[in-house]
Amino acid sequence: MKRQITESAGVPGAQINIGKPARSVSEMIGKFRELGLLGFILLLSVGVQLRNPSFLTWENISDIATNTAILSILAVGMMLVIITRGIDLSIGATLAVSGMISALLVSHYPGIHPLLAIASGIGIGLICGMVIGCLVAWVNILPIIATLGMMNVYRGLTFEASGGKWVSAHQMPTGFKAIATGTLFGVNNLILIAVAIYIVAYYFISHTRSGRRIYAVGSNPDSATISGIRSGRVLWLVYTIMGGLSGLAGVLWVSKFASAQGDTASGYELSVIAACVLGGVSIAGGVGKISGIVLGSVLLGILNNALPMIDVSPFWQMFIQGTIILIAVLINALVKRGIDRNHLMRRKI
Amino acid sequence: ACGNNNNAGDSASPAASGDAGGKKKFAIIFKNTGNPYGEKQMDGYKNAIEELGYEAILKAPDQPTAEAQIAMIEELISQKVAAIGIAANDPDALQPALEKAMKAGIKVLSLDSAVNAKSRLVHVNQADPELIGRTLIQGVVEMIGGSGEIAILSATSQATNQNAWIEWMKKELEDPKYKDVKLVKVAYGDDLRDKSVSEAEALLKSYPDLKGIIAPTTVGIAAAGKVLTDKGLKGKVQLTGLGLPSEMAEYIESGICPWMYLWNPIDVGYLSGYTAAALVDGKITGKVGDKFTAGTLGDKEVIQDGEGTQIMLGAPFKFDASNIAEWKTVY
Amino acid sequence: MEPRVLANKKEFTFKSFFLQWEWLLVVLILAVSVMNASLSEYFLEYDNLRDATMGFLDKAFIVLPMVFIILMGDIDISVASIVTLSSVIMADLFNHGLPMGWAMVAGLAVGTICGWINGMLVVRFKELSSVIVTLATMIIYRGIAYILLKDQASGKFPDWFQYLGWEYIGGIPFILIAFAVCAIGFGWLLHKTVFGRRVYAIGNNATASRYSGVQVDKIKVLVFTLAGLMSAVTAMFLTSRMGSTRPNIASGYELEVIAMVVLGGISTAGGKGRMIGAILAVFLIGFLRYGLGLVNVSAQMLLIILGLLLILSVAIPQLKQRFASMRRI
Amino acid sequence: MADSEYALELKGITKIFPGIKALDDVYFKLKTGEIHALMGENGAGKSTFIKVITGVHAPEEGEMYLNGRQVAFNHPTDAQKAGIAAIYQHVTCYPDLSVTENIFMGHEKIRRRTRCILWDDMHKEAERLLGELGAGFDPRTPMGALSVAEQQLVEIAKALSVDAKIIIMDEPTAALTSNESEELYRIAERLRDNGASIIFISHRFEDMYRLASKVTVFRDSKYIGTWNVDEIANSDLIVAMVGREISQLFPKKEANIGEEILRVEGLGKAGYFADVSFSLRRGEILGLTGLVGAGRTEVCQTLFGVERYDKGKVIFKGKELKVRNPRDAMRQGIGYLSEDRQKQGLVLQWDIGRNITLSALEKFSGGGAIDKRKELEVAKSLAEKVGVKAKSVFDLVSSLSGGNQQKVVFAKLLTAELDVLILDEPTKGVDVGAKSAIYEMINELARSGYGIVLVSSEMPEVIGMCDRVAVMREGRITAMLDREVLTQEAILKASMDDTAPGALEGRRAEA
Ligand SMILES: Nc1ncnc2c1ncn2[C@@H]1O[C@H](COP(=O)(O)OP(=O)(O)OP(=O)(O)O)[C@@H](O)[C@H]1O
Ligand SMILES: Nc1ncnc2c1ncn2[C@@H]1O[C@H](COP(=O)(O)OP(=O)(O)OP(=O)(O)O)[C@@H](O)[C@H]1O
Ligand SMILES: [Mg+2]
Ligand SMILES: [Mg+2]
Repeated sequence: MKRQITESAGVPGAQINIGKPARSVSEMIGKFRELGLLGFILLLSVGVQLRNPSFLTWENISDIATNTAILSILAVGMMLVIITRGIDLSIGATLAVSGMISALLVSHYPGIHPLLAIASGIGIGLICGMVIGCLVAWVNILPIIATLGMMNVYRGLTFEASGGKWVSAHQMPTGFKAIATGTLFGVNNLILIAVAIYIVAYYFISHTRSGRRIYAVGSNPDSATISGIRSGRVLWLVYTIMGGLSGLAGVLWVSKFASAQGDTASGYELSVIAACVLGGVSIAGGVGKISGIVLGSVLLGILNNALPMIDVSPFWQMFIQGTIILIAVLINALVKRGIDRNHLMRRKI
Repeated sequence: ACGNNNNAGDSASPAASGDAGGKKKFAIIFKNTGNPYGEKQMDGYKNAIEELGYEAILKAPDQPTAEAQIAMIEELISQKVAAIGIAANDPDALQPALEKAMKAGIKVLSLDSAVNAKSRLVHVNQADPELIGRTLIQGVVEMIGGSGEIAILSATSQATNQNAWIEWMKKELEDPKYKDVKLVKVAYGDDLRDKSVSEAEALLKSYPDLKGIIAPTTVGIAAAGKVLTDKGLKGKVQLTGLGLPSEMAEYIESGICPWMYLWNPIDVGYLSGYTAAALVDGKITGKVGDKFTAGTLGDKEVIQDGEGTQIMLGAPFKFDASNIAEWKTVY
Repeated sequence: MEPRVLANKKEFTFKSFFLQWEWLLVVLILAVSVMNASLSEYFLEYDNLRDATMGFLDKAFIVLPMVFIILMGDIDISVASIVTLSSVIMADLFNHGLPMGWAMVAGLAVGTICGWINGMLVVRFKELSSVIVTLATMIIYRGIAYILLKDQASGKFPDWFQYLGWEYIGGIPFILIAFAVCAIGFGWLLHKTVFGRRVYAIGNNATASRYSGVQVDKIKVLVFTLAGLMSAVTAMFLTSRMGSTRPNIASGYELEVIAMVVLGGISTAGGKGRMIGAILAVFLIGFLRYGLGLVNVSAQMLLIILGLLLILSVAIPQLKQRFASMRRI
Repeated sequence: MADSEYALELKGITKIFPGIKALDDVYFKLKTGEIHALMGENGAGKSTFIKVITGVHAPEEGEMYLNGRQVAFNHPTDAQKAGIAAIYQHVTCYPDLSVTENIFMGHEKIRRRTRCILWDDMHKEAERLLGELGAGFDPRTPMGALSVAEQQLVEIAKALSVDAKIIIMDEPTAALTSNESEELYRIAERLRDNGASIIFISHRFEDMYRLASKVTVFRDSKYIGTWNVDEIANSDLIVAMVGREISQLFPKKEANIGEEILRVEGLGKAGYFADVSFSLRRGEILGLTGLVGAGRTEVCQTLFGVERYDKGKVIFKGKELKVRNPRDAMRQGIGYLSEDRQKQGLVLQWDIGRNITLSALEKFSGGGAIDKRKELEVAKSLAEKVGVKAKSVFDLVSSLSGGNQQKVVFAKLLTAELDVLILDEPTKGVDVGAKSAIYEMINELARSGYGIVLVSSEMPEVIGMCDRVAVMREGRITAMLDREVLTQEAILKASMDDTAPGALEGRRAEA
C-alpha cells in the first residue's frame, strides 16, 4: 500500500500517502475524548443514583440542566476566547455589572418589557467586552492581564452603580423574574436559551467565515495575518461575543435568583474555565468543540448537584472537584499523546 | 508592639485624642462592601456619632477577609482615630492588630460579629445567640405543626455567628417536647446565590419528607425562598430564619416564609456608636455593670459574655405579613 | 576570510538608560507619595510609613519567585492556596503538640512539596499549560486545607511567633528586613548567577536552551519549588500577623502577586524584565493602597483605580511601540 | 493606460524596518507567462520584497503596476483579489484545521445568501487540486498530521485554488528533495503554460537553471540587475550576488584521520529508525544523507540526548555512552548543531555574546556569580574566530543575517571541549558567501582533530566535503560509500532504492 500515487506522480511514496484506515483509528481516539467524558458522566450518575435514588428523577435532571444553563452559555464564549489563545477573567464582573444595571432598570421602570431588560443586559455586556477586545486586539495587552485589570474595574463599577445596595425580589416585576422561571413546552426558558445559543454558536463556528477565522487565528496567528485575516478584528469579535454572553448571563442570573448583588458571581470565571478545560478546549489555542464544553459544563453541574445529594462532607467538596479536574486534564493530555503518536505512525507508513 | 497584655485599653491613656481636625474621629469597619445589611449598620453608627458631634469614618473591604480588615485597622491607627468598631470577618485573626490599636490608645469594640475577648473592650451584640437559636426552632416547629423533618441552610461552614446559633438550635432540640422533630442536615450555601440554591434543591430531593428549613443567613434564606417559590412548595415546606426584609418581602407576602426574624441593623450601628463614644469619653470602661445612655435606645448596661463583656441590643424583631410592607423599603 | 575585530564596549546612551521601565515606576512611586502626602497629613510620618510596609509585605515574598516563573513564560495561580495549606498544616501540627519551631519547619516543607508537585506536573505534562495545572492544584491544595481544619480556626501560638509579623529590630520591622534579605538574594540569583541567566534563556527560547545543555525541566521544577517555599514563608508571616489561621486565608493573593509582577515590567512574551521592577511595583501598589486607605477611599474606588493602573502600566509600553511603528508605516 | 506587456512592475520600492533598510530603491518587472527567478544572499530582502507585493508590508516609497495600472495593496486580501498568490518561505499552516480549510482560508466558498460555508464543494475542490498535484491524502485530514513535504504541497494547492495570475514561490524547494523538487518544476511549468506568471525565489542555482528564463539579483537590499538566464555565466551571477568572486567553494582538505572515536551499533528507535551502525574517527568528516524525513535528524538528536534510543549501543572513546540530555552529551564531548537555528540554536532576543556563552556558563562562574569580564573576553574571541560580521558582541542576534547567525551557532559549539561535532544541515538557508566560510570552518575543525558528522541534503556539499557518506532511507542506513565511489548516482540509488530491506516491517511490529 506504499505506492499508490507514485507511479503517476513520480513522488516517492514514503511521505505522501493515503491514511484512511489509520485516520479512522485516530479519529476514534479523538472521539474517545468526548466519549470518555460522557462515559465518566454516566458512571458518576449511576454511582450517585445508587446512593440517592432521587438523583435520576426527571425533576432533578431538569434542575441540573437549569443550573448548568448559565455556566454553559458562558462556556461557549470562553471557548471562543480560549481558541484564540486567550483567557477572560472578567466574565464574573461583567456578568455582575450587566445584571445589576438591568435589575436597577427594571426596578425603576417596572413596566419595561422583559426582552428589553435582556437587551439592556446584553448591551452592557457587549460594551464591557468591546473594551477588553480593544485592549487585547489593538493595544496588544496579554488577555490575562487585560481581563484581570478590567475585572477589578467592572467589579468596582457594580458596587458604584448599586451604591452598596442589593436589588431584591420584591423590586423586580413578575415578568422579569419569569425570564428564568418560565417554561415553553414544559422546558425551562434557561435551558431553551442555552440550547439556542449552542445551535447558533455551532453554526457560527463551523459554517461561517468569521467562525472559522477564530480557529485560524488561534491555530497559527502568523499565517492568519499572511492569509489576509485581520486577527485584530477576530480577537475583538471574540471578546465582544464573550461580553455579550456574559451580559445575557447576567440578566438570566439576576432573574433566576431574583436578587442582584455587588458580588454576584465573583470567582465564577474559574468554574467556566474549568468547564472548558474539562470539555477539551486546549489552552494552546485552535481546538475546541461545542459538544465538548457542553459535556464539561454538565459534568461540573452534576458535581455541584450530586455532592450535596450524596452527603459528601462540605469540607471534602472542594478537594473532590479539584481532583476530578486534574485527573480529567491529565487523562486528556495522555489521550492527546496517543493521538499524536498515532499521527506519527501514520506518517511512517 | 505585641504580647498578650490585656489591660492595653487603659482609659486614661491620652495618646488618642483623635482631634486632629478639631473633631474626634470614630471609625467603623464592616465585613465587606456592597452589603445592604452592613451599609445600614454603618449608617446607624454614623447617625450616632454625628448626633454626638464627632466625625465618623466608614470602611469596608471589597472581600470579606480578615487580611483586608487588618490593613484597614493599620490605616486607622495611622489616622489616630479615637475608636474603632468592627464587625469581624474572623474572631481571632484580628487580635494582634486590634491589640496594637488598643496599645495606641484607641478604644476598640466589636459589633454584629464578635472578636475574641482579648481583642476588644466590649462587644455590641445584636441579639442573644441562645435566644436566636431557640426562637428559630420554636418558630419552625410551630410552622410545621410540631412534628417532621427539618434542615438548616447556613452560610459558610466557618461562620462564627451561624455556628453559635446552630449550636443553640441543637440544644433546644434536645428538649423532649421535640421528639417528633428531626434535624436531618446542616447544609452550607457559602452565602453564594448559586450554591445556596443547589444546596436547597438537594435538601428537597434528598429528604422528600422535609417539612421545614431554617436559614439563619440573608443569602441562604432568600435563595431557599426562591427555590420553594419556583417549585411550588408553598405550604408543604416551611421556611424561616434570619433575613433582610427587603430581600424577603416577596416571600413573606406570598406566604412561602410565614415569618422570620432580624434585628434592626441601623440600631446595631447606632448602639455601637454610642458605646464607642461612651468608651472614649470615659463614661464606661467595658467592665460588667457599666451603664450609659444610648441616645434614642435608652439606658444600656454592660454584661458578661463568656470571658468578655457585651452590650445587648434586645430580642430579635419578628417580620411577618403584617409588618413587612413598612420595613421592606427601610433595609 | 579577513579576521574581524569586534568592539569591546556596549554602546551606552543616556536615553536608553532613562527610558527603562523601572524609572517610570520610581516616578510613579514619587508621584503617589506626593499625592498621598498632600491628601493626608499622616502619610509622611515615619512610624506610619514603617508600619504600612508591614501590612503589604507578606505577599511580596511570593512576588520574588513569581518573577522567575513569569519570566519563563509560565504562571502559578496556586500560590495563595499553598500559603493557606502550609499555614493550616503548621497550625494543625502545633495544636497536635508539635513544638512551634518544628511546626514551622513542617509548614515550610509542605509549601516546598506543593511547589515541587506543581513543577513536576508542569514539566511532565508540557501540553497542559501551567495555568491549567496550577488552577487544578489551587483547588486541591485549598481543598486539603478545608479537609484538615474543617470549620475551625486554629491559633493560640506562642507569643514569640507573633514577632515575625509585628516586631521591630532596631526600629525597622522584622518583615521588612526579611524581605530585603530575600529580595537581594533573589535579585542576585536572577541577575548575577548562571541559574538566573538560564532562566532568562528558557523564557526567551526554551528549545534552544535545551539544545544548549540547559536542563530546562530541572530549572522549571526548581523555580516552582522555590515559589512553593516562598509561599510558605508568606504563610509564616501572614499567620503571625493574624495570630490564627483558617482554610480561607490569603484568597485572591495570586492575582495581586501576578499584577505586581506584571506592573514591574516583567514580560511573559520576551523573557524581559528585572527583579528591581517587581520590587518597586510591590511598594508602588502598597503605598498607593495605604495612602488611599488613609483618606478612606471606598473599596470599590480602590478596585477601579488598581485595575486601571494595571491596564495603563501594560498599555503604555504597547502604545509607545505602536506609535513608533505607525510612524514607520 | 493600455494593457502592458508586464504583468507586474515595481519601481523604486523602499521598505524600512526599525534600524534596517530591508529594501532600497528596488525595481522589478515580470512578464506575463514567464518564470522569473529572484536571487540574492540571505537578508538581501527577497522575502520582504514578496511581502510588499502581497500587501503584508506597506512600502515607504515606490509604485506598483499590475498590467500597467497602478495599484497599492494595503492588506493581503487586496493582493488576493488582484490574483496574486504566494507560497511563503516558512510554511504557514494551521495545524489544527483540515487540509481543505488550509487551502481555502481567506477565500472560502460560501453561499451568497446565507453566507454559509459550502463544505462539500470545498472538499471536492480540494480533492481535485491535490489530485492534480499528485498528492493522495484526504483533504479532511488535519494539517498537523502531514509531513513537511505534504504541507508544502498543500501550500501549492492553496496558491492554485485562487486561480492566480501571478504566483510567487519563496524558497519552495528548501524543504524538498530533488525528486519532489522535480515534481514542483513540472507543476510550475504547467502553470506557466496556462498563462500564469511566476516569481521563484531560491538559493539553489539548480532551480534557477531548470526553471527560470529571467533572473533578478538583489544584494544588501539593493537592486543589482536582471538577466536572461541563458545569457549570464554562473560565476558572473555569483559575483552579482556576493559582490566578489568565490574561487573555491569546496576547499581541499589534507586528510589526517586518526583513531576511532565514536561507534554506533544497531541503534534503533521505534517508529523512527532501526539498525543504524557506523563509526567515526578523529579528523574524519562522515556525511549522512538521504531524502528529507529519512530519519537523519532523529539519529543525530538521539546521539545528542534530545531523544532516547531503545535499541543498540553507542561506544564513545572506547566506552559505552549513556546520555539522558544534551547537557550530558556536551559534557562527554558530543556537540550538535541543529538544523533549525532560529528555534533550536539561538536565543534571538539576546546579543551575540550571551548566545555564545550560554552552553558553557559554568566556566565563567566564580562562587555562583558570572564573571562578566571573562565571559566577554571568550565570547569576543570566538566571535572573531568564526568571523561574525557585527559591530560588537552586544549586537542582537536577531539583527544578523542567516549566515552570520549560523556562525554564532558555530562559535557556541567551540566554547565546550568536544570531540565529536554533529552538524545538521549547517548550510541550510545560508547564502553562497557564508557557505564557503562555513565549509572552511568545518575543514579547519576536522584538521584540528574533531570527528564530524555532516548531515546534508545537498549532493555537491556531501560529495565535496565528506570522507565517507552514509545514506539513509526510511530510517535505515542503506549504503556506506567511500570517497572513491562517491557519486550522485550512487547516493540517489541508495536513498531511493526500493529493494533495500524495508525498515517499515520491523518498525510496525515494534509499534
Ligand atoms: N518584520 C521585520 N522586522 C524587522 N526586520 C525585518 C523584518 N523582516 C525582515 N527583516 C529584515 O530585513 C532584511 C531582509 O530580510 P528578508 O527576509 O527579506 O531577506 P531574504 O532575502 O528573504 O533572506 P533569506 O534568503 O534568508 O530568506 C533582513 O535583515 C531582516 O532581518
Ligand atoms: N516533531 C515531530 N513530530 C512528528 N514527526 C516528526 C517530528 N520530527 C520528525 N518527524 C518525522 O520523523 C521522520 C524523521 O525525521 P527527521 O527529521 O529525522 O528526518 P531527516 O532525514 O533529518 O530529514 P530532514 O532533512 O528534514 O532533517 C520524518 O518522517 C518526520 O516527518
Ligand atoms: Mg527569505
Ligand atoms: Mg533533518
